[in-house]
Amino acid sequence: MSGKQRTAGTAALFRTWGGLAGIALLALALLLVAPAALSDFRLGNLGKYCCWAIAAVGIGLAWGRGGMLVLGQGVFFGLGGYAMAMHLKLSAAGPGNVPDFMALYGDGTMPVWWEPFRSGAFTLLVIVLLPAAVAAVLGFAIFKRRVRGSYFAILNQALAVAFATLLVATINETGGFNGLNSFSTFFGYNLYDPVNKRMLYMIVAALLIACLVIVWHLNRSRFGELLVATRDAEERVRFLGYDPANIKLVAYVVAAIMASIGGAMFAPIAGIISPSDVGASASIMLIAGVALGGRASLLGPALGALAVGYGQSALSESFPNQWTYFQGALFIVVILFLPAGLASVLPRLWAAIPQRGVARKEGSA
Amino acid sequence: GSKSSDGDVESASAGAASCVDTSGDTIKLGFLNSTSGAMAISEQTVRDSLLLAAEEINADGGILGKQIEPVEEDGASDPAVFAEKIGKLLTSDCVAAVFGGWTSASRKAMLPVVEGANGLLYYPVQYEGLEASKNIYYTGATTNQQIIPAMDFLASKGVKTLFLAGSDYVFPRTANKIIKQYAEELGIEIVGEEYVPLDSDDWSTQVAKIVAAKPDFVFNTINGSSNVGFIKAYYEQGLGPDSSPIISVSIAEEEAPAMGKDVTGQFAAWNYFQSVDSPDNAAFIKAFQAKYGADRPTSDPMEAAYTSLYLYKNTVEKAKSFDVEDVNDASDGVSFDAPEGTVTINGENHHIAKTGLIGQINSDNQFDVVWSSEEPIEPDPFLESYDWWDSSAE
Amino acid sequence: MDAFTTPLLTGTSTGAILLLAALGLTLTFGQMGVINMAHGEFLMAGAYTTYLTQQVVTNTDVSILLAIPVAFVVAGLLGVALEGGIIQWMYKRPLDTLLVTVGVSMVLQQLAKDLFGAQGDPVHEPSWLDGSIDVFGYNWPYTRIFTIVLALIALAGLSALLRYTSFGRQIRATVQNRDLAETMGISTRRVDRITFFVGSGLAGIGGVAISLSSGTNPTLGSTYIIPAFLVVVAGGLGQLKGTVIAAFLIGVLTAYLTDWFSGSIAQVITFALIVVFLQIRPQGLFTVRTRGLA
Amino acid sequence: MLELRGVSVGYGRTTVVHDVDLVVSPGASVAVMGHNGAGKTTLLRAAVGLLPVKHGTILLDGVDVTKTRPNQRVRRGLGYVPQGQLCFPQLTTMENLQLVADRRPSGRRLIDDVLDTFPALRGLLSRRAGLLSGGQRQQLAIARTLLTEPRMLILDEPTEGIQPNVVADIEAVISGLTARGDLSVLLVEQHVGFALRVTDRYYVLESGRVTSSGDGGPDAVGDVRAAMAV
Amino acid sequence: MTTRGMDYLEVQGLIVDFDGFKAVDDVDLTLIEGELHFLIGPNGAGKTTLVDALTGLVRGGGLARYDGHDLLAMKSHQIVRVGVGRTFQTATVFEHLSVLQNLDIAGGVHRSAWRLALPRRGVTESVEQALDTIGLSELRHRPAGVLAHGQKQWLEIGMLLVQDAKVMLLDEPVAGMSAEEREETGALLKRIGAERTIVVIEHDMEFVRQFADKVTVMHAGKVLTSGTVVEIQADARVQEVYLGRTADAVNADPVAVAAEAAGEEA
Ligand SMILES: Nc1ncnc2c1ncn2[C@@H]1O[C@H](COP(=O)(O)OP(=O)(O)OP(=O)(O)O)[C@@H](O)[C@H]1O
Ligand SMILES: Nc1ncnc2c1ncn2[C@@H]1O[C@H](COP(=O)(O)OP(=O)(O)OP(=O)(O)O)[C@@H](O)[C@H]1O
Ligand SMILES: NC(N)=O
Ligand SMILES: [Mg+2]
Ligand SMILES: [Mg+2]
Repeated sequence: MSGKQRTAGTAALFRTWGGLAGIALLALALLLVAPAALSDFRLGNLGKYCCWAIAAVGIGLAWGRGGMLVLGQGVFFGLGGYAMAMHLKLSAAGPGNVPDFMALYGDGTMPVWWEPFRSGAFTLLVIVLLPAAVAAVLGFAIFKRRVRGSYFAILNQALAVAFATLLVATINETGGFNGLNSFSTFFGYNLYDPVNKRMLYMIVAALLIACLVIVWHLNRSRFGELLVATRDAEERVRFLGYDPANIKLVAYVVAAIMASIGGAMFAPIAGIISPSDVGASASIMLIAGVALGGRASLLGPALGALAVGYGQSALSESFPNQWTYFQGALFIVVILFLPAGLASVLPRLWAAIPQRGVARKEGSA
Repeated sequence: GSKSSDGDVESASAGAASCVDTSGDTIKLGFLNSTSGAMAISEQTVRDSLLLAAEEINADGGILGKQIEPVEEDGASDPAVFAEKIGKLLTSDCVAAVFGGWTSASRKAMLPVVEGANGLLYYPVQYEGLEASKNIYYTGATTNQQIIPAMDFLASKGVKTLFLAGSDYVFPRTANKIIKQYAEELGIEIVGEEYVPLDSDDWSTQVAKIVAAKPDFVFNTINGSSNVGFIKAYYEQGLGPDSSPIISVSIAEEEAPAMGKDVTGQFAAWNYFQSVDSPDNAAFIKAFQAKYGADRPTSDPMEAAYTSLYLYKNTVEKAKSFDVEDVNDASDGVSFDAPEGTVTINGENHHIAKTGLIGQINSDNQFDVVWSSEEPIEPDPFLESYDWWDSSAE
Repeated sequence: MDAFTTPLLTGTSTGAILLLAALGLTLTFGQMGVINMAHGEFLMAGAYTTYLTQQVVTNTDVSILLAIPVAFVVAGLLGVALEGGIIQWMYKRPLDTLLVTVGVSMVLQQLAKDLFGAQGDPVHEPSWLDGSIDVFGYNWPYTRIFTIVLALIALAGLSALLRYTSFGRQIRATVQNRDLAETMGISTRRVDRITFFVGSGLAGIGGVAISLSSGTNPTLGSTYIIPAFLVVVAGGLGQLKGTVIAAFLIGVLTAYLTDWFSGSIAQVITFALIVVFLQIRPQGLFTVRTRGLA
Repeated sequence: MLELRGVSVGYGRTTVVHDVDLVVSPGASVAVMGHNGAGKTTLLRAAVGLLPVKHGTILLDGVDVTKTRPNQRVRRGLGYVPQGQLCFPQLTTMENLQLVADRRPSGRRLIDDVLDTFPALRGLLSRRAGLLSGGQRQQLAIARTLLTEPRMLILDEPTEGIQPNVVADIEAVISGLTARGDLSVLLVEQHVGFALRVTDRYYVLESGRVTSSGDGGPDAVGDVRAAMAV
Repeated sequence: MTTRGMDYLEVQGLIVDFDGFKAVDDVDLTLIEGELHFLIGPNGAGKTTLVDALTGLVRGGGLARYDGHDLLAMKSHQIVRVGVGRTFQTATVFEHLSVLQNLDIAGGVHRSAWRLALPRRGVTESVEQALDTIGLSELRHRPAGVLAHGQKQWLEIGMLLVQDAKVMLLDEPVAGMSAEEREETGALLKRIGAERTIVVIEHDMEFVRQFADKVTVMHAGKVLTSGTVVEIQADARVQEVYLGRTADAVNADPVAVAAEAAGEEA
């Protein structure tokens, strides 16, 4: 029996520190190897995938661990992205000036709520606090009223659609369908300078690693266990003395903030944020990476998002006319055959080796 | 990172070194259109005519003796993807120029990238104007070559009341802003203005308002498949070319037969129709249909794309160089005997002079030209020569 | 006609289309719990079937009537294929069906593009749908009336199926506990297939109606899919009565909002109102309560 | 009637029931007993077809049904009352019954019959089954299975959660049916006394293996208690 | 200080009304610490519903007071936090968490919200003790979902132990257990019941006879009677609605009774 316990013990050990080791490996790859190995353009693309990966890490927490199919993360991605873009737009316009598109499409006056975004500090605050507040209000209402499962998913998706539609309809305020682009500097750094582009990449990669560490910690905390408990038997959690709504709310808010950070970095790296980056299909593509990598695993969502981002670029380069089929097939194959994502395949192969080791030890003891 | 004190973009872009390889006997050109997503409907046709033009030019000896090697990319109807892909084409594939884009959103997304990389983009679609970049050539109409001629046509028909119906995005909104100011100048009353999201089919409520307003004309700036819902509702509620005829700026030969209604008698404003009677157009149609099938119509954006590649060839050959600065220096006055007629590049704003045409749909879903601007209209993207225009008025 | 009645009338016909799009979902989603995002593409299949029928039977007076059963069968068979090929392995994880079917929807859209071309194909009304009658001084086009009648017929058929046949009970039993249903002698495989056939087939009929008002195009499905789901959600899962009311309410509401604001803002407000509504009634208009921790 | 030959069943890679041989001859009734987690439910689920067997064969009336789906086994005369008071919670009590009765020619009469057996259900016909009390649900579950007019009845702890006088009724029903000689029973039960009163053969399952078996009847109580105490 | 040993749960005039149907109808109960209190009654008598009302799962009218709290006005999780815990008639545990994790998170009521953000270090004593008490030490790393029916029921009791619930409402905790297991469970309840208020719902009269200090019989939503096991068994009304007139006969000569019943049937 003790052998079994030991196996379980090592497994637990592996789960804990293996996660951190994985994060360290990824950090090594993203922060040291990639900058050395990739061209400016490819590195920029990788940076963009990192933005999605940051959002994906949050989705892993909310969906994989918490069972909330957050199909509307584009909304939070967009809040962060547009907040940052507004700041960048105002920087490009210069002090006292109005962003170019307002003069073109509107009467050249700026809505008052744009004004504070001239401040970088205010913008950074908004990027964190606004999605947190929106998620808290929305989540509070939704979770307290016990809206969940498919209702939650569909509602989220509808929110993403409504958000994108709202953006499209408010041309003078948000640039409408075109979105916001033509930025020149990022907190004073020229965005066209390759050195600064690399710096931007390093920032986003570091943020991704930081988010992974946070989720790693949350997963192994008691909160992480409670979250899984809530996912599996929400009502039962009440009889442990917790309000499951609060537990879900925390995960939802964390996921929202991460999506927002991803969006905020997306704007300067991609050079644009527009409704099509935040709408229903963009939100679904965020989920796709998480599903591919493994929703409930630590690194799965991030790696999956990187892979989907890369796959999108690579496949559409090689098969510009057929790659939608690949995209569709990806969803079908992964969800149908690998519900726990690629993360479930690798450890299974991996686990086959150490387990034999333990068994032998047990025999000799 | 290196911090610039003034955030000057120009200085950085000027320094970007070109990686275009002109040493071989081929030259790479990027074709960037959406072959997936909602816009694939339209953009695929542009891709087709670009490939046709490349084939013809290659058969004719290429550009400066170099064979065109097209690098195709999918913009996926997503502005961010357009931004990424044009970056890839210019800095990774090192193409000499990129051809493509359709929606203004895609063009706006590509603009900073093409400027940053100091590359070239040839954009083939009519658009809302108010833009000029030294790195972009606009071979579709700007507003004074399509919207304003359409208004002139309406004025010539004695139209007194006009209803505006458009998709809810930048082009229709800006177009209508111009229309409203010019209408005031012309003494035409705007009796309604309605927008519907790009992907919406449901126009019934808005059309009811048209029925109520009984306008002399409807100015249609709806884009894409939303037109079908509009046209169906329009006819269902008893409207027709006899009561409140429509003038459209994005219904062309491809779209007209797809409406499911007999749209004979309705109007459209373009710079090219398949029905344009000229040897150059006959040759274009013949080549196009030989390559893609006799049932395939030609249309304005396709023609503008086809023309853009030839204009590029002519400019490069005049400059005797693929270098962006050389091309820009040589571009003024470069012309091409396009299917729509002879077009000439304006070196100042990088648009081209185009003839404004109004066509009326006949029973074959072709357009009979009923009005023409007589001569090519010089492009004026910022409407500087129109004193009724006040960009800051709402 | 005045500003008050017009939206009421146009909203009703919009509601009828929403109802047709949502009816099938009350079966596959409401009853079976499958979140079929490819349902929109089944609508599209119905629309293209109408187009193809008109190509074969050129007399539009006949072909449109012919198209209804044909579209039902075509979309139904697509549904059966989807169920047999994919969904049947996923009944234990209903939320995942959403993602799988997103993939299916992408493939079907691209397939439609490749088969029919990116440009939409036209569908022509029969001459007997040409024209309109006068209701409260408002021209009520025959096509709209046709749509409403079609929706009501489909509704009647479906509720008869659910209410007056034991099949309705079998569907519900199968969803609530597959193993138990199986041990009651119910062939759950057969029930699944038939349910999916009927649910998807209804989308085909919806496609016929949609093709009359907006033609065909490969992205047609994505326009309707989310509103259709919202109708079912707002109506109360699996509650036919609720779905009907929700469809017409949403249709009319959107029409008024469109009248007062703009199409885009109307869409935003409608979605927002549904979210708020679900705060008040989290299980939709009509609810079924169970006890304990279920 | 029902025969399990060398049946092993499990979940994923773990095997829970090992190499079990068990025969229920026509008209006979058999009890399976064992501790919590011994694998009784697992064995029954395999017999019904809800779990695939890893090895072995299952014969129903001499026909190999190892690979057939549960509903086909039910049509061949198998009836199963699962453990845990299972019902279709959103259907009313009546609908739960009709679900099965609908497909029988004399459905109406059958429903009347089982309602006579479980009179407590009469007052609950229009209540949703999900709202019933645990014992009410269990009665419904048994009633519903009886409607399939099984010739081979499999019951998993049928008295769990049922009030004493109804337990006596159930006992009477089972005994009555087996006494007619046209019904075989396979019963899993913790109440040894009850089990041995209604069956004529018993098996004891320990950790998924049959450790002893013998003839039923009240006299066997001691033997079974002893076998299970190991 | 004085309350220790005198803790009790007071229920007065409790009513649960489902659209006019009174599942619990004017019930008075006083549950005292240290007494193993059994709740019996026919299926559908309202026993589970009573517990549901006391734990915030359904809305009840009347009064239910424990340690100065009005339970009927509180939410489920708040009720747990004042020390009232329960198990479910169909065992519900967290299937994807291990036995250990199930027990550990059950101890959460006594942790501050901040400690939630920290990982679990080692196994707390109360969890270790509970594992031992419920005999699942060896299965501690098993996902709870794969436990057998009875094991889950023990796990639920273990969770209440870790929660250190002062009032335990157990809904048929020994259903489906074998005779020895019942006995073990009964002994366990006796042991932990010394300093707790425990209410057990049960149909197994043998078990009731063995362990009950006090029995309350419910029928049709009302309290039929209350007393010791002997008193209850002698009560004609209880025999009528619950035990059955033949209850004793069954125990005396089951075969004969069964045969008789079979005869009636045929
Ligand atoms: N879905 C499952 N996955 C993995 N293991 C399972 C599963 N269900 C049951 N088991 C395991 O199989 C064993 C036998 O379980 P089973 O339910 O058959 O026992 P049982 O004899 O019916 O017990 P009880 O008397 O409590 O009902 C137990 O150890 C249990 O942990
Ligand atoms: N939400 C509800 N709506 C309507 N009736 C209900 C509801 N919940 C319970 N009931 C009814 O209330 C009665 C009491 O049920 P309860 O579960 O309390 O009985 P019980 O005494 O626990 O029975 P058992 O011993 O069978 O578990 C039953 O008749 C049940 O059908
Ligand atoms: N440029 C346009 N038509 O969007
Ligand atoms: Mg069992
Ligand atoms: Mg109960």
